[in-house]
This record gives sequence, C-alpha cells and structure tokens, in this order.
Amino acid sequence: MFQKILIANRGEIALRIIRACRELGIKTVAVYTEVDRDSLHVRYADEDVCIGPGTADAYRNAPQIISAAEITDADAIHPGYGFLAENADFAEICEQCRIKFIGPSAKAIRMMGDKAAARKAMMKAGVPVTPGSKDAVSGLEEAIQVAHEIGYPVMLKAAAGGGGRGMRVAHTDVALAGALATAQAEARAAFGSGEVYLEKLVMRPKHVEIQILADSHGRVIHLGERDCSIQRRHQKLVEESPCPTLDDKLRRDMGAAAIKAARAARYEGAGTVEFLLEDRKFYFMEMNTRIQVEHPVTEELTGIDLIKEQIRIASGEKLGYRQKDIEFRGHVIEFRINAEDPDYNFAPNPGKLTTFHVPGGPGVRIDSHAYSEYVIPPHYDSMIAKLIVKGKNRAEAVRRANRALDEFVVEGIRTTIPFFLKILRNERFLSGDYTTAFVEEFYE
Amino acid sequence: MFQKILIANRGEIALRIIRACRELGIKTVAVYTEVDRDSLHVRYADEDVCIGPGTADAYRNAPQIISAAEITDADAIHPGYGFLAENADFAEICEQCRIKFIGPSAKAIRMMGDKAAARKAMMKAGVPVTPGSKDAVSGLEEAIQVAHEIGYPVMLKAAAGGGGRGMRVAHTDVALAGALATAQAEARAAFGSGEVYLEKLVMRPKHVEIQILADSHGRVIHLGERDCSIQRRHQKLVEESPCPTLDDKLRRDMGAAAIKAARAARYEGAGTVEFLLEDRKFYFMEMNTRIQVEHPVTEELTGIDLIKEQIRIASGEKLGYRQKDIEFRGHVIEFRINAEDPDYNFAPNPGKLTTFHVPGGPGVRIDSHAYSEYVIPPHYDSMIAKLIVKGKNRAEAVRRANRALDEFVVEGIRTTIPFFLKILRNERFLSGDYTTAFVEEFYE
Amino acid sequence: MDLDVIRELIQLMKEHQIAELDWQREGNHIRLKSAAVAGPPAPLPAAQPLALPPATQAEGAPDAGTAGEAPREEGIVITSPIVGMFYRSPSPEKPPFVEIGDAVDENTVLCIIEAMKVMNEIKAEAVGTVQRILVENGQPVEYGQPLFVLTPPGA
Amino acid sequence: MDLDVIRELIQLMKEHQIAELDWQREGNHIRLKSAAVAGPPAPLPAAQPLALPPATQAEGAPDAGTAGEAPREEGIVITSPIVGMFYRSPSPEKPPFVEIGDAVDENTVLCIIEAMKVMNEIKAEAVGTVQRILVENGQPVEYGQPLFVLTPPGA
Repeated sequence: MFQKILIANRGEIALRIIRACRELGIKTVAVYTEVDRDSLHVRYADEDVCIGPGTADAYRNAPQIISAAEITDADAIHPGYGFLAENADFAEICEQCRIKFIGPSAKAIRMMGDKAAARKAMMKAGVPVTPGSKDAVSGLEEAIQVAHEIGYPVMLKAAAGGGGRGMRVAHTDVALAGALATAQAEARAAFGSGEVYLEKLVMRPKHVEIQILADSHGRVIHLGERDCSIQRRHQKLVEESPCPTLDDKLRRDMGAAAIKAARAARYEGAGTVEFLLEDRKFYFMEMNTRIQVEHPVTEELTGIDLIKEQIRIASGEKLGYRQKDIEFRGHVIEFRINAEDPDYNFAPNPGKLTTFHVPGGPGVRIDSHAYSEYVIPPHYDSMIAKLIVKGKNRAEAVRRANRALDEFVVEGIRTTIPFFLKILRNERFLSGDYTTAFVEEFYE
Repeated sequence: MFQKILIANRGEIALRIIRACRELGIKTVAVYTEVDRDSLHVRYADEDVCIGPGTADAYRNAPQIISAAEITDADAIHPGYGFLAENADFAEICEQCRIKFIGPSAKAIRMMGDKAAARKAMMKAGVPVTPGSKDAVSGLEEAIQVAHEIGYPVMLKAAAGGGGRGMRVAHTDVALAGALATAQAEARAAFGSGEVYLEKLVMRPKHVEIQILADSHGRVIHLGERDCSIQRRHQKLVEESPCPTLDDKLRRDMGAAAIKAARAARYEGAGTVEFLLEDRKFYFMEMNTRIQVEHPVTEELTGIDLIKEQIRIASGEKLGYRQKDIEFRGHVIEFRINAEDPDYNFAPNPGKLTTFHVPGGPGVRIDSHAYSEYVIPPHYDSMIAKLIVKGKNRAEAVRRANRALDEFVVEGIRTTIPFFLKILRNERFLSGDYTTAFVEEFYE
Repeated sequence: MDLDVIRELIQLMKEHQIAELDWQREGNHIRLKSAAVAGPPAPLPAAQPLALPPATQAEGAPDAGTAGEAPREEGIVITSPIVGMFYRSPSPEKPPFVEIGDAVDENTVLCIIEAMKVMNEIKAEAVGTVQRILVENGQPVEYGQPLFVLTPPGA
Repeated sequence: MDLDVIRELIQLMKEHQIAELDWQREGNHIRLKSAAVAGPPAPLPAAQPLALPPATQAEGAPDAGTAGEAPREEGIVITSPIVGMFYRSPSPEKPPFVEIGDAVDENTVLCIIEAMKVMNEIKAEAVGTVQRILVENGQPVEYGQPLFVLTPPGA
C-alpha cells in the first residue's frame, strides 16, 4: 500500500480523498493556491504545498504538482475529478517519475477521450452505440440512405472534432442536404478534415450511467446505475439511484454492456460508462475515466467506499467483491449545492458564507469543504456542498431530501437550495419519469 | 395517522423527532423554556409554545405540556427520552385528555419501572434473571444457603427500594451476616420494609441491550443488540452494534428472551431490554420503556427509522416487517459528544460554542441541536452531539471514527472528543472484549 | 510526557518569555499559555454576529403568541404564568372581569386561563389602571406571554 | 522530538526574533508563540473571529516552508516562483552562487531550484546586497516561499 498520497485537487473532492486516506492509514499531501489557503483540504492534510497564485491553471500545472510530490516523497497522486484527472499526458509523466497515478492507464484515458475512436471501439466490443453511420459518410446519397434506415431526426458530427463545431441536426431529406454541406465545411475549417458521420438524434433520453470497478488482475464489476438526467446545460444538478424507470433486466443488460466497455479499454480503477436511455433502448455515450462528483450515490446504495477501492486497486490489490456480492439497498439522491443564483440564470455567487449550517440526522450525508465564515473564491467552480440523502425507498428519500434542504442554512450567498425544493414538488420529478429536457421544460 | 405531534422534550432528541415528523408529513409543536429559545428544535418545529423559565422541571410539568398540546390542537405527544418519557402517570393523563402518548401503556411503564416486580415477571415469563433468591430472604440461614448455591460475591437489594439504599455486597459468609443486618436496617428506614433479596453480583459483565419493536396487533420483533459497556458512572459514552463478542446463536437467544420480556409486559412501541452478559450467560437487568439516546446505532445497522416506527405503531399501524426481514449490515459505533472536561473528572462545561464544525463524508451521521455561536445552557444535560459512524466492518468503523473525531471542531468549551480519541487507541477497546469496568480501569 | 517535562516547559516559557506553547506527541498533547506575558487584555470584541439567527426573534411570533419577546410597554406588564386558553370573563354570558380604564388592585381578577379543564383565575398582583389588553378572548397563551398592561398609580 | 529540540527551537526564536513557530513532523506537533517579540499589541481585531481558524495562518508553516506568509523582512524579498528543491550552488563541489554581503544585480543567479530533474536558475531580478538567506541548501521550497532578502542600494 502507498505511504503518502498527494491530492492534485481542491474543494470537497480533495477533502473526500483525504478522508479515505486517513481511514486507510495513508499520509496525505494537499496542494493549494494562495486563495485556497484557508480551505479545509489544507487544514486536514498531513502536509501541504503551495503551488501557485489563485488561478485554476495552478491545479493543472503538471510540473508543479510532480515537483510537490517529489519534495514531499509522495508515492502516488490522486487527481480527483476535473483538472488533471483525464489528462493522459499527466498520467504518463507520473509513470515516468515513478509516481503512481491513481486512475487508469494513459492509453485508456486517450482511447475514451477521443469520441470517434471510442465509438468505434465500442461497436467492435458489442456495446450498443447510437444508430448511425459506421464511418464518415461518403456523400449526400449515403447520408440520406442511413437517415432513412435509422429514422429522422439525425445529427451530423465531425469525425475529428468535438465541442459543437461541425455538428448539425436535420429532420428531413431536404434539410439534410443543407446540413451536410454546412457541417462538412465547418469541420474542414475547424479540424482540417471535412469528414462527418451521422447518428440518430435521441430527443428525450434519460442520462443513465453505470459505475465500474476494475482491478489490475482482470476482474471487472459494476455497482449499478445513476440517473443523472436532471441537468442544466450539461451540468448535472441531481443524481439518483436506482434510476426510477429501470427494471432488473435492463439494469443487468446495461451493467453487462458497461463491463464490456471497460474490458475493451483494458480499464483499471473506478470509471463510469454513460448511456442515453430512451424507450428501454440504451446507447453508449462516453466513458468517464475518473471518479465522479456523484460517486457518493453509489457508495450509499452499495456500502462500498469507491475512493478507497480506487486506492486499493492502484496499489495492485485485488477487488474484494464479486458481482454477486454487490447489493443495492434503499434509494439515494444527491443534490449539488452550488453558489449560484437560480433566480438569475444560475449566475455564480461567490463570497463569504456568513452562516453555513448543514442538516443532520438519519440518512443524510454531507460532503463539503465549506464552513461558517469561509470565503468562496471566484476562481474555481461554484459547488460548495453535496447533500446525499438515503431512504428505504424513493418516497422516503424524497421526503428526507425536502426535510434536509429545509434544514440547510447558508447565509451570505445564494445557492441552488430553493431550486431543489421546487423540483421536489414537481409532479414529473416525483413520477421519476423525467429526461434530460426536464430542467429546460421546468423553467418554461 | 396523526395530524400534529407535540414534542415534550428539548435538544437533539426533540430535533430528531421533528425530522421524523417532517418526513411523515406530520406538523410539529415544540415546547421550550426561556433559556432554550434559540435551540434548533424551536427553529425547526412548525409551532412552538413557551412552557416556563429555564429549569429542568418545566419539561417535566405535565399540566403545562398537556395545556400546550390542547391550545395547539396536537393529537399526540412524543416524550423523547428522560423527562416524562417513563412517567406512567403522564401516560395516563394523556389518555384521559384523549391525546395519544407515543409509547407503551401506563401499565407496561409501571411494571418495568418497579425493579422487583419486573424481576418476578421476567422469571415467570422464562427470561433469565441474575441468579438469586426468588423473594425476600427469611433470615441469615436462607441467605447463606442461597449464597452458596449461586456463589459469592452476592448483592443484597431492598425488595421495595432502589437508588442504592438497602444495597450491600458480600464476598464471604461472615461478611454476609453483617451486610444482611445493615441492608435490612437501611431498607426498613428508607422504605418502611426490611425485606431484602439476594442476587449474584456479576463482576465484569458486558452491558448488552436488545432493541424491540412491538405493534398494537401483537407482532413483536427485535432489531439486534447494542453493546453499551463503555460507561462512566452508569452514563453510557460509546455504543456499538454488533456487540464484538456476540455470535449468532447468542444473538438469537437474547433476541428471543427480549421478545418474551416485551410480550410479558404487553409492550407496544419501541423499547429496549437490557441484559448483563458474562461468559456467554445473560441476565435480564431492566427494560427501558422509551426510545433511547443510542437508537441511531440500530437505525444505521438495519436501515429502519425507529422514530417513524414509534409514530406509526402509536397511530395503530401494523409493523411493516417480520423478524426475517431484519438485516444487519456493517458495523456502527456512536459517541456521545458531551460538553464535559475529561481532564477534570468530566465536569460539565457549559458555555458558548465559538466554533462548531461537524465532520462529514461517507459513513458519518450527526445528530445535534448545536451550531456555531450556540450557548449551551447549564440547566440541562451536557450532550451537544451524537456522532454515529458506520463501516463495512468494525475495523473500518473504528478508523472512520478516528477520522471523524479528528475533523470535529468544537471551540469555546471542552468536550469528550479527546477522551474518545484515546479510547480508540486502547488495545482492550480495539479487541472488542471490554466490560462495564473498562472506563474505570482505563483511567488507572 | 510527565510532570517533570511540564515543569521544565513552564520554566523555559518563563525564562524566554514564551506566551503560548502547544505540543503534541504520540497521543500526548500539552498546551500552555502564560498569563504573565499575555499583555494588555484585548479591549473586547464588539458583539459578534450570531451564526444562526435565533428562531423566535428572527422569525417572529410563534402561533401561540410571543412569550417573553420584550414587551416595550410603558407600565406594569402582567404575563401569563401558565400555558392555556385566555378568557376575559368567567363564562361566555358574563361580562369581562376588567375593561380598559378600570382601576385594579392586587386581588382583582383580570382573566381566567383554562388549562386541562381547570379555570385558573389570574390576579393583577399590582395596583394600577388597565391601560391595554393584549390578547383576544378565547386565544391560546404561552408561559410568559404579556396579557395586560397596567398604568401604575400616579403615572 | 524532545525537550532538547524545544530548547533549541526557543533559542532560535529568540535569536532570530521569531514570533511564532509551528512544526509538524511524523506525529509530533509543536507550536510556540513568543511574548517578547510579539510586538506592539495588535491594534485590535475589529474583525470578527474566524469561525474555523484558517489552517496555515493559525497553524503556521507547512512542512515545506512558509509560502506567502507575509515575511516582515526589511528589504527586497526574493520568493520561489516554483515548487522544488533549493540548491545554493550549481553542483555539490562548486561554491555557492552568492553569500551574505555579495552585491547582486538583475542577472545574478542566486540559486537553483530543481523541479522534475530540471535545474531552474533563479535570478535576483533586482539590484542590491544579499542580506539574508532564508532556506538551507537542499531543502524543498513551495511556490511563493521567501528565499533571500536583499538590501536595496543606498539602504
């Protein structure tokens, strides 16, 4: 097992990792920027190293972080999420410096980071992907043919690209002709290659992801799903498990597909396979090669500490569980308490927490680096706490969430708490039958 | 189901009951004394009624509390623990006023409140009690005979009494003669009856108690045990479940005995049967006819919300579980964070909490009515929080407890936290094989 | 760590004018703070803000009244000694015990508070004139809730 | 850590007018606060007490140095722009780049900081005389940690 782990992150996830290390008897090194000096992760770590002024870039500065690990004799680095967590180059540098990167191999990160390559690999591995062309379409004729096979609406995507450029939606043959020309031109301009491929546009899906654990001895298990459909501009706000509309059969099928995906990437560690789910059909979207913000949902449902498992796997231990040992008990919902004003378009609302009083009692877990009088710096993301509630069924979890959100006292800044209290009264949310379109529709 | 429940208590248990009510959709009425005006139970209740100045007596003032229930139209009263919780007269008054007392019948409270009567009833029901005379001993000859049967040391107890008066320990025949005379004289002086009975003195027992749920339709189940042997002057400090030295066979036997005890009292609601356990033999000590401070240990182990069950049972609902549905998962330990100075003989240490920052993360539950800047009044008990940790096994729970206690920041007053951190490094505690003598020995 | 070590630490602090010392070692923890060299006592922090706004003050009157909330009345305030229902007259068809302007003395009954079916007569226990009546007939009252304001004689 | 270490620490504090010292190493933790050099009694924290004492400010220096902690040095303070190992000479057998009393200008190399096997030369980037050297050869340094104090020309 490791002697000392450097945590290349900040905020609640840094604290979460420190907690796991302390419980494993491993020393910790926090890194921090000048504005994060008073953050709890600095307070609770055994050692700490200042790595820069108050910028987000400091936590992405691989040489500084490697140096910090070297001067403190850390033998492993946990990247958390964001920052360097899915940076294949960083994983490689760690390996060269003989510091264990707690995460999958650089190769697995790269493969899953390239969306077109990942899609191909998944098709090859037998993981369902969104119906569409296998490769780039040769021209309009082929595009129309594929569109007819899979049905409109369809989405054109640049094979080499990402980030929205070279993407176009079409609902008819006529529209497709125009969209193809535009997408090809955009793709050529942006990525130097005009190749585009075509996929069915899933209009009102659920975003359902499967948690994976894979050790370095070839054992891969899944820990069930999380329904993360409550999103605003692709930012998840609420996550729950079990997914209210999933049955055992579908859960088994999606779990098996996720395991296939992980095996195809020769994955090691904790990872998440994201699927779109519509009408009981599910399609691979992407794999996140890191621990996720919403990992506590799975921890509370299964009783398994995912951060500890990550560390154990990275140190070469075998998984202590088989698939049949994994039990799901009760119902868990997570809420991201962000310093954002839901009445002003979720504008970030940094500042001083004049009061910060968290709820307690049965079935309530709080993951937070905040405290009364803490000043939220404007340099980083706006999440100040995660509230995770567990009930013996969804109804109890929902009532408990209501109760806990009511108890939460945050003064000095605006948060997403009132927004969640509204969601908890929404019929559609209460039915469980909501999609990624929920937040948008909810605001209309 | 009830419309509105008045909570005849204060502090964390009042808050705990409010939480359960909110999750059940039941309105709440808090009662409070003038010094408790800023307590969280007042803040989080739907209504509140001031019932007196800052004295402990106010929460025991039955007429005031009944009046408060009447003016607020509460249809039930939850007594919590302490104060009126085991007051049979109060239970009767509630009944006369057509307000449901959330607890067992006055008769059951009375039977279990009279230790000699309870011992007799338990013998009759086939529940093992400490070996000893069945009734008062007729004289020295019989006393010596019984002592020889059960073996020294023995304890003499006033049949009519309690509270230490008329109690004497003897290790030899000679000592017994003197002890009997003294005990009889004391008993006659104190209770008007010189009758004393004789019991074996269990020297180094574990205090193990069984949690019971009994509905008004005759179903009685147990929810496993709690090992409460870490006590100081009969005040429990740490409680855990499972008991580290109990095996399945003994657990089943003790559970069956506890169910017998509850049936013999025609018990309804949540209750606890306390046993002394030594060398795999267990003896009925007493039954607590109320919810207990340490109930969260069982809640976290079983996933069952005991306060909600109490309320459901009181409203006439059937238990939703059978014995076979009760599963124990993981290991749970509770620590009572008291405003006491462990370096000065646990002297109460009321005052202002200049900082109160609670631990979070996986497996941590906090039940507390305190907050930063809260002033602990000197009028009531010194408990400011309960820390409940859960791990997948005892080793993980212990490490987690260490981690959580380290994270706990309480400034302005002294607490039992440093004491617990010491206990967690004690070999005897870590072995699990400790008795009620632990704290005393630990301090030597 | 034992007493000798502590004694030595104290000696060191004295000699070298150390104001505070905090030492942790393998489960031992010692903290020493010298009074002698602590310097002039800090001239007191101006009142700190309450972290959690107190319930009743911040959220106003509870349903059953505002017990104890400082009644800024001029005069003698008569508060309720018990919890119950407030009645101004001995029975619905009878006139009220007192009206505004009535002179009262220690033994004048001002009202009845019904608690657990018992009618408790509340006496003025002061001499004066009824200036204000703060609770409506038939309303619930808490412990300490102001009921009447009397103008003292000669005021 | 034992009493001798503490004695030595106190001596060092006195010699170098250190007001506070906080040291953690492998389960040991010591904190010292000097009364002697505490300076003019702080003109009062009108500010409110921090609810949670900030980690570094209150508890002092982290293991790898005291980044950013306001060095109350008179003169020009040269801080580390990166995290790494501090070396005073280009190689073990070579003499140090600078010694106390040396005159330096913008281009004078003061030290090397090794980060990821790369030797980074740190230049003075100011004109002056080396007044103090704050870090021992071969010690790790954080971002922002003071390394040298220069006396500006004419001071």
